[in-house]
Amino acid sequence: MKYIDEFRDGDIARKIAERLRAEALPGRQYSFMEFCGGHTHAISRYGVAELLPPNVRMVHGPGCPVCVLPIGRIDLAIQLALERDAIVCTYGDTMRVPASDGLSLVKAKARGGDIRMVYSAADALQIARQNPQREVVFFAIGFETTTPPTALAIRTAEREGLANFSVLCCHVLTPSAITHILESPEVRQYGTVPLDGFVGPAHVSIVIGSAPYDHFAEEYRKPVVIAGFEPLDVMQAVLMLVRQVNEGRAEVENEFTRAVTPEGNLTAQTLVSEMFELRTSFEWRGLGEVPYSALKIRPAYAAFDAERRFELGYRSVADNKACECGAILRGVKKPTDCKIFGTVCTPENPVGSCMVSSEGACAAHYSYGRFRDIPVRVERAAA
Amino acid sequence: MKYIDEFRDGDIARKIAERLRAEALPGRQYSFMEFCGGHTHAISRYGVAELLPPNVRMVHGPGCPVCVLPIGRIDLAIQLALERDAIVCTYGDTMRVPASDGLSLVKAKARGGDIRMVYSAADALQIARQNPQREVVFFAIGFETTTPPTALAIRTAEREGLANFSVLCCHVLTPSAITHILESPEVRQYGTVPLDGFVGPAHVSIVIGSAPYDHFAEEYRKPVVIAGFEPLDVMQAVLMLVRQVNEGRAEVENEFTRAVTPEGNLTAQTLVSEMFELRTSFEWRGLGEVPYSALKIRPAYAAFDAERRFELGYRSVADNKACECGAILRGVKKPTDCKIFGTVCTPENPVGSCMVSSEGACAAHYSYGRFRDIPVRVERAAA
Amino acid sequence: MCLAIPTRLIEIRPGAQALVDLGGIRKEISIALVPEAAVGDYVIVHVGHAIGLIDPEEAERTLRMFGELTAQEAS
Amino acid sequence: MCLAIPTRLIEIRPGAQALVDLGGIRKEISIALVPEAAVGDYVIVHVGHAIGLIDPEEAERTLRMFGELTAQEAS
Amino acid sequence: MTTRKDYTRPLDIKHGRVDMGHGAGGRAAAQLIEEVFVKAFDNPYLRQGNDGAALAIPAGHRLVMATDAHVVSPLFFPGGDVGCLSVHGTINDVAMCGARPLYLTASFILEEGFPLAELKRIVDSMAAAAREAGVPVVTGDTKVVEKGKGDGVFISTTGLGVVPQGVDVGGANARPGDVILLSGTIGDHGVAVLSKRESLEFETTIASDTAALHTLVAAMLEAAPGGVRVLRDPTRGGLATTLNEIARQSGVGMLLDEAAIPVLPQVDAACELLGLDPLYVANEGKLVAVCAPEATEVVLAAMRAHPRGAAAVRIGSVTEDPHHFVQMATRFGGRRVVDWLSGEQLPRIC
Amino acid sequence: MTTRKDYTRPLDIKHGRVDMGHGAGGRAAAQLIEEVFVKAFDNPYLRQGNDGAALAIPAGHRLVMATDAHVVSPLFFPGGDVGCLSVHGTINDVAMCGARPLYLTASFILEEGFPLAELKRIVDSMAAAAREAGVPVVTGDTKVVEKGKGDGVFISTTGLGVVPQGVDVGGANARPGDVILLSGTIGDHGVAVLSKRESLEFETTIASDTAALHTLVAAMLEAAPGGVRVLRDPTRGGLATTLNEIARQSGVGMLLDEAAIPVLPQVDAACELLGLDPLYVANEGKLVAVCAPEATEVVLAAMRAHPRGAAAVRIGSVTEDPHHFVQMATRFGGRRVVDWLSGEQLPRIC
Ligand code: SF4
Ligand code: SF4
Ligand SMILES: [Mg+2]
Ligand SMILES: [Mg+2]
Ligand SMILES: [Mg+2]
Ligand SMILES: [Mg+2]
Ligand SMILES: [Mg+2]
Ligand SMILES: [Mg+2]
Ligand SMILES: [Mg+2]
Ligand SMILES: [Mg+2]
Ligand SMILES: [Mg+2]
Ligand SMILES: [Mg+2]
Repeated sequence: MKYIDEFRDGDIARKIAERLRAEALPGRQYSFMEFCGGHTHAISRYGVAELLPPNVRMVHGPGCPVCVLPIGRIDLAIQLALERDAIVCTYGDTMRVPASDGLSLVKAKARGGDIRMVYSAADALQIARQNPQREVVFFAIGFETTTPPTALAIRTAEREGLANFSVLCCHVLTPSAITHILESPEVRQYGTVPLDGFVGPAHVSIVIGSAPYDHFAEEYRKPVVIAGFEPLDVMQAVLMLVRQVNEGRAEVENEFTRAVTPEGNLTAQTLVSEMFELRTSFEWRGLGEVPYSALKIRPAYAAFDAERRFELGYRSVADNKACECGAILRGVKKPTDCKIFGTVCTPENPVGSCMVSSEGACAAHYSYGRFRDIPVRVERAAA
Repeated sequence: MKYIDEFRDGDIARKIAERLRAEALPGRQYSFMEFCGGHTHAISRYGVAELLPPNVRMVHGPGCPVCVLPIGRIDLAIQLALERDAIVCTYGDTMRVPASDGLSLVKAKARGGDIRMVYSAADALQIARQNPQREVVFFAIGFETTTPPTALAIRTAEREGLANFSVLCCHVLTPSAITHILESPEVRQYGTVPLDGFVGPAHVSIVIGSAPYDHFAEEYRKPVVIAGFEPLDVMQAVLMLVRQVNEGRAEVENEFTRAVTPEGNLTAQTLVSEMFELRTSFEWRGLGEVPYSALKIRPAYAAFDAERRFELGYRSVADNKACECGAILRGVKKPTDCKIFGTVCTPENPVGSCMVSSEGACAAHYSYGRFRDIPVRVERAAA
Repeated sequence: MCLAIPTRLIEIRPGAQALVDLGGIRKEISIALVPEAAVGDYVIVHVGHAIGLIDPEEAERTLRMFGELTAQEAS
Repeated sequence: MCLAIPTRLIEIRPGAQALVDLGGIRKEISIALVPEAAVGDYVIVHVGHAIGLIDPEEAERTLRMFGELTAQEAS
Repeated sequence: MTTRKDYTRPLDIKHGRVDMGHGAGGRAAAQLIEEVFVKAFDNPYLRQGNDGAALAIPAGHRLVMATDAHVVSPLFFPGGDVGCLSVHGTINDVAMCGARPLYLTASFILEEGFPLAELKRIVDSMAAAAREAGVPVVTGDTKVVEKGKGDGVFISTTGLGVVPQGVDVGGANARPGDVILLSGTIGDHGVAVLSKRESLEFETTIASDTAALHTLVAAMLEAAPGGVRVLRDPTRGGLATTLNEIARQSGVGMLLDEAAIPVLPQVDAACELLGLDPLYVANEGKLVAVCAPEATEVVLAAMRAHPRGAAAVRIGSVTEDPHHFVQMATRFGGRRVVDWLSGEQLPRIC
Repeated sequence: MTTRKDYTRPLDIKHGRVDMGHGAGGRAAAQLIEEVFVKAFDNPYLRQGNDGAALAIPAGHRLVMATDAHVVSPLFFPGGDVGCLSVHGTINDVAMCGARPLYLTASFILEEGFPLAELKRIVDSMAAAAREAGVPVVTGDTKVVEKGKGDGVFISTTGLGVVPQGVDVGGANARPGDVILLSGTIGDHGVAVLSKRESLEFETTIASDTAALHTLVAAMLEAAPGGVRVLRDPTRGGLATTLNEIARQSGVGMLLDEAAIPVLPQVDAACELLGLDPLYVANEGKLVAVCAPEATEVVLAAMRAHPRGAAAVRIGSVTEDPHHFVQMATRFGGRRVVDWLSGEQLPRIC
């Protein structure tokens, strides 16, 4: 697969690893946050961590749209399916995210909710066309990457006059999340989270471009390297970050120039700003209320806004007490710092959202990295 | 079971049989039509024919509501289910009646029609209450026995304001069918069907009383004996008919006095005439258009009339060419006179309606009486 | 046609409903069409509705009549 | 997050749809968000929509850069 | 060092429901199998945990295999449930071949959303039935289908049994002059199930006769090893259809005596009310035997000495009839054909 | 005198559909069985027409039984359909116990309204698969469920096989140092099925690998009778889950070499597109074998000499690991856990 396989080459990986070992200063600790779950996933699945020098530590960020979805939002989707008899269409990733009352979309479906997994927002439109007598709600999650297809679906619905289609909009914004982390007391004041730089988003940046990150480099004096989601991209970005740190620079660099330009995809941006406007505040799982961090549907398209159409009232629901997702999403804790990691909380029975998506820090560590550190003894099973 | 078992006593049957043999004049042939399928069924299931003298012949009449249901009426019910997306509720008996295009309600159900078997008209109401967003149509068939419960359902729906319930009314009237047979050329002119008298309806008469039959006895000089549906009732009625014939009488006698009065069930009659009015004409399978032989819903209850509600247009459909149901229902032919009886037409694959209900002349003969006359050789099956 | 069965009325219930018994089987039916029916009566049930009542004396008489020598003797 | 894959655009279809190829797998996707895409381009597909294009020269350059001795040498 | 399983939270049997993950073959499936199935059926074969079970079989026997899918609705009915039914049904089919049932396999198709508590109740009932019959469930399978593509639970069971030397039982063995025996009342199962069908509901004390008949069969075969020609359990289609099947297979006719066929009064009444004929109503704990005339008395005695055959009777005999008609002398004094079931047994109004 | 069957009109296979009567056990059921099932599977066992089949078994073997329900959607997919799948799947489960499969039973749950033409196509495909494998379907059962309570057709099959003397294959037999072999590419079946799923649809030339593996197994066992310790077909849950099962059963760990695991480019691409991992995608014609180290070469040679094992490779080895982790050296140069499948394999966006 062109533009994929070349970026997974183990021989080149070893070369970059050598460089990293040569350039990372022995006396120094490097801590970089990979903002995106895509990077987290690549690091875990390809075993990138094994190839990094011991003094380079990767900190997982909040860049997994499933992980940051708060319980209250899933509850709304479940409510639409179970109480309002709507067909709720959603991406497969959200199906197992824990909601209130021990539910999740998977479990709500098992209880009779008409919840359908779609591959694309366009599929949800199609379902609405095929079921004119039913309300069809697209449960839209995702960062800037995923927002344009949702905008397109709304535009299409509007042009076709599809009267039974609406969107439960949960689209969130990357830069506000990064700001939130940089503004957090752990990073700013106590320095409990020493962050030497960011691996910046890949596919988000295709849409928004690299310009929005300039601000972080300037304001917070943190190096940023925008990187693709292939493992060589990640390693190269780490090398570039090490170099910036070593040289005392704090710039926005772009490792992913094959897809990311400074200005991004203007067609997509225009479409998104036609359909959506900023929310003054939005709850993120782990981060709490984050100002100007999400989008809502503009009043002109209110007919397609499930929140207005069904007069939904948002209710914030606290996460499980034991769950450390919040701290993990802010980079303050590691999965293994959670007391219930791998025991009560497993991918099979996720307690927190970080255990759901394979891009979640906990799920990635459980599924791919557990052999390194868990003192579990697996009993010889009966069957 | 009180009032049932006593009327199925084989010892008494033998006594009546003896009387019959004693009283039936050896030189004379007696032909009696049992109007009702209930009698046909009793005769076949209990083996009553075996106990009658050879010169007493029973002719099956058109008194099976399933058998007389024309193809066009089933087509309407199927159309409601398959094209109008209605829930069609119906008595189990109608499920296999052949319709156009090789369909039947069973087959329409297999093709996705939401067709539900009910035990009572009240069940159809309940389904309507439970499915407010769907149209629910009760496919109402039957003679005067079955009409009052339908009338009650309409009255209840009206009082409850059930907006999604309607009735496809196919209720037919016994006396008009009897008149039609007596007026038929075979009976009146050619004498090809020598009818010496009638075994009159049992349960129909509970509702309409015995008085409506007086007319036949007087006008057509035919003895009538109203009889219950138990086998002893039938035998006793035959005995009473033989006696009338022997004595040259043509009266209405009532063997079923334990349930039938001259005036019938006035509560039921009042209710029926409140909801229904006469149709000027109605198609019967086998008999063709019979004037004033069926009921329709009064304009005051038009909202509950599926024919009006869905603007249904009736289309008469000819029976299968080979099928002799018409002649059989008029008493002109016997099942075995039909060329496809027991071969192409079986209860499994009924071609005509007489092969559907176990009260149909063909089905009764196939299922119970076939051993007497079919030169079938059954091949040793492979499995 | 018109399958209908004599059953014993054992309980009258609200809404013109009643519980009937047939050989140990009990079922709720409507007696809206026979408002005169009382507990102990045998009602004739068709498609979940009582459509008439059994007259016990007439039933007796009919049974006695069966097969008697002549029509005259039966009366 | 945001699973997205570079695929080769092999056919443009009505309604801003296009057929793409990835290692022999073909799928119809939307190119409404990249109206500039042409047959032969590698478009980056996310949830059934192309959201961007691959710049082949930049891809080349990046591959060359990997692991080179210093940041300087890569440019 | 603590030792613990790699999943720690046990299934929430009380409130949980089957979801698609339970059928995906991963850890959730393994957990369901372990905590519900293996726990209930517990036996060394199942504990092998392989793709199939390795089994021991006594030497010098012929083998018999039988299989049935069980799809009853409702799943729970007076006297039983789909679980014990699926054990009895297949044990009986094995036994009707004259075999001693030794092992069962069970394959489950669960509908997404099915309550785990009901599943457990069904599996426990199966396990109890298997234990009581002495026939272990040695291997199994579980699939989950989406809500609306199943009906709670379907269970297909397969039985393996061995036929003792000298036994030759089969549907083609009936000969004119043979005697037809029935082990007890007919229609109990079908009426018990119908009594719980939505919209038909009626009150009855009738319970399903669901039961394993292999020990009854063993007693019969022991009493008259060569005298039992045909055995069959009159399940779907009822006694009437079963006898027609035998008549066709053996190329014979039959003549039944209606008065001899035992029907419980409540079954009779329910059939009267719904317009059904008990001859076509399903049984799950009764058998029909065709015996050599000379073996009749000893077989009947053996049946009556067994709890499952206490009410056994002779109901008719095999005749020579090129039409293979099953005929019946009615209690009323007439005669009629008793035909195959046609279509479904539906409540009628006429 | 003309001789004719007691039903004359044959089933309308072309336009007909399954209705409830076909499952009611009466004449319609008998006709369906005769004209569709018996006709296709035709063999002397089935023709016995009894409640079960009486079978012959070679003396001196242990028996193996395996059962599986087959509920694939869509029913027809590139390379196969639920019919042949239900034959291959169970033959393979029997074979994975080291047994030679001899007989199959089949139990069908049909949804009301299912076209008879599709049923016939499926049954014919089953029959062809059974014939090709030399394993007859000896008895069966058919039930019909109401529309909306099934999904076209579900097929549960049970297989019976015999284990030759001296063969001891089982999931608990893996020992540290053993070698893990894989018979060919992974993920073909799952990708072929996904490619036809509504709303995922993509074009591919990938076909399901569905195939019977018993002759491959026979060849392997013949090559190294005592050297094959574990055999398993990585179906639902994929290679990853199958290896975890074995690791748990045997109480060992494993170390795989990602670069050695063969995946077809199109399978790789489809997984990339949908966010799936080929390690978790189902196979229906592949096996995993754990072999004694000294038997590796001869077993591998035997596999490669067989058409179903031509691409057989060594993919890793068994380790001592109290955690029973299956680990993998990535092609990229790192290392990771290969865990059980968790939940369902769903297409992901992130
Ligand atoms: S292990 Fe589970 S509960 Fe703990 S932080 Fe991670 S997701 Fe939350
Ligand atoms: S046998 Fe069939 S086709 Fe012939 S008259 Fe009777 S119902 Fe009609
Ligand atoms: Mg069977
Ligand atoms: Mg059976
Ligand atoms: Mg049986
Ligand atoms: Mg299995
Ligand atoms: Mg259902
Ligand atoms: Mg299996
Ligand atoms: Mg299997
Ligand atoms: Mg297997
Ligand atoms: Mg069966
Ligand atoms: Mg369906």
